[in-house]
Amino acid sequence: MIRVQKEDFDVGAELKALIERARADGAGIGGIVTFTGVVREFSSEAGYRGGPRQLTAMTLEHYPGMTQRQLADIEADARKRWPIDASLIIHRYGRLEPGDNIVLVITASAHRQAAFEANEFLVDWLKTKAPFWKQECGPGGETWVAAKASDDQMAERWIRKPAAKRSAAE
Amino acid sequence: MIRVQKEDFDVGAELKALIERARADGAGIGGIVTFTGVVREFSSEAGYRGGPRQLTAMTLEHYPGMTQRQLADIEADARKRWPIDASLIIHRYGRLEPGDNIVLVITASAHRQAAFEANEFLVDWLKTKAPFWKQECGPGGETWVAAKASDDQMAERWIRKPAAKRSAAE
Amino acid sequence: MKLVYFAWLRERVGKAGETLTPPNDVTTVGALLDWLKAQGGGYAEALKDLSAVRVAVNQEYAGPEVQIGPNDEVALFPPVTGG
Amino acid sequence: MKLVYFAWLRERVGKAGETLTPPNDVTTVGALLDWLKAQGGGYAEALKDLSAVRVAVNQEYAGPEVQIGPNDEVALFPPVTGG
Repeated sequence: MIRVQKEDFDVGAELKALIERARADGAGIGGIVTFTGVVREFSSEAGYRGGPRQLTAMTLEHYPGMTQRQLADIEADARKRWPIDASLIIHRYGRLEPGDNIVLVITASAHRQAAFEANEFLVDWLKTKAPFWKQECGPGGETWVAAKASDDQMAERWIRKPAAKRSAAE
Repeated sequence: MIRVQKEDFDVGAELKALIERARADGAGIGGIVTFTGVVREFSSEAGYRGGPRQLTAMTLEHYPGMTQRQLADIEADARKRWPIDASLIIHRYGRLEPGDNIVLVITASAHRQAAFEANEFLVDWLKTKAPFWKQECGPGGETWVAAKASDDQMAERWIRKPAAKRSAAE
Repeated sequence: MKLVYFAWLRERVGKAGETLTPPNDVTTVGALLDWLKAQGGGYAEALKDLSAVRVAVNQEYAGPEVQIGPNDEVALFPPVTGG
Repeated sequence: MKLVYFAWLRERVGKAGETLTPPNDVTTVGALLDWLKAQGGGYAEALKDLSAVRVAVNQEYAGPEVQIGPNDEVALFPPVTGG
């Protein structure tokens, strides 16, 4: 299930609903992995004097139709690769403040390793494929966040060796 | 922070409190990984006719003093290995029913990879080192769950190559 | 052809989207980018460094070789930074 | 010496714990297990397969070579299955 929304989400309530859905489907889930991304206090880019730059807010722009499509594709791909019984991706857009929720990824499986790997996979792909752009707002004005090479490397792990990682699952 | 308790826990409330604690400490957390373990519907052991065995309940026995000590040691170890800004382990004991929460592990970091790895590390060690024993209760009576060799293998990953995995972090 | 722009590409072009009719020989993503850049002004500014430009055709990522036509929606944007 | 038992080891021994005074030459975990097993009954049943027995001395995992004395708390239990 995917949702792209301006509103905040309640992790506890989402988790509870997902577990109930999975149990109603007769899935034998044992482990649920949740990733919550929140707005940081400090910019990932250095400030004008090289130190961390305190943020006052962040604006997330996205490409509505494509976002839905990309998230649905990524989720379907994860469920083909791992024995996932239930999953949820929520990504917010609009104006957010430090500490606010940005993204939620939940994966549930009978096998904890599958839940962990599918979750990491989804988060890596969200960072590199989902059409969202962060603009940070701090004392020096507004700055578009630059994409990180490390995020590309993380996402590439799954291209190179999905099968090897998967075979380590219990 | 660790807690061993009979009572249920509220994942959303725990997550919220942990994020607030971390922010009050001035930590620049960006990613929070949560693992929730719940009681399965079916036994991990095959039933008398080889099929899955429906569970009616499960009882978790533990060794009180040692549990606290082991959990505190494991948490301290994870925080030495990864740049974790906040963490929480809650493990329940007593009688539980299918779908009930058993264990909660939360790890928060500025770096999502650290949060994911530390969380997996903690869950693997809980499964192989924390002195808890599960007794399943189903149609065929009560059965002590046997330890799984796959859990030992998962825990051993962290002995063999903690540094290699860590260097892949962003 | 419908064009849409996002993030700093939108700011540099100076609009969120527009409908354009490129010349008949502009049949690929690569040719479209070259033609747009040649329009100068905000386009030239936005497309100065093509390594920082990503393209989607009808909401799917597309490389320079992908064919495009009058009914397509072509989006130009910087590398994504969500998640 | 305080002994405590958990899970099926507790059930086979038939009690959750007890205070015992082993002979003076029982100074290690390994010697204690051998001595207990030789007591027969529930002990022999519980300790039949030592590969399925884990030991903690004063709440720390301990191998057969670990020294023990009259003031120690020694726990015997099966491989753990929490998490």
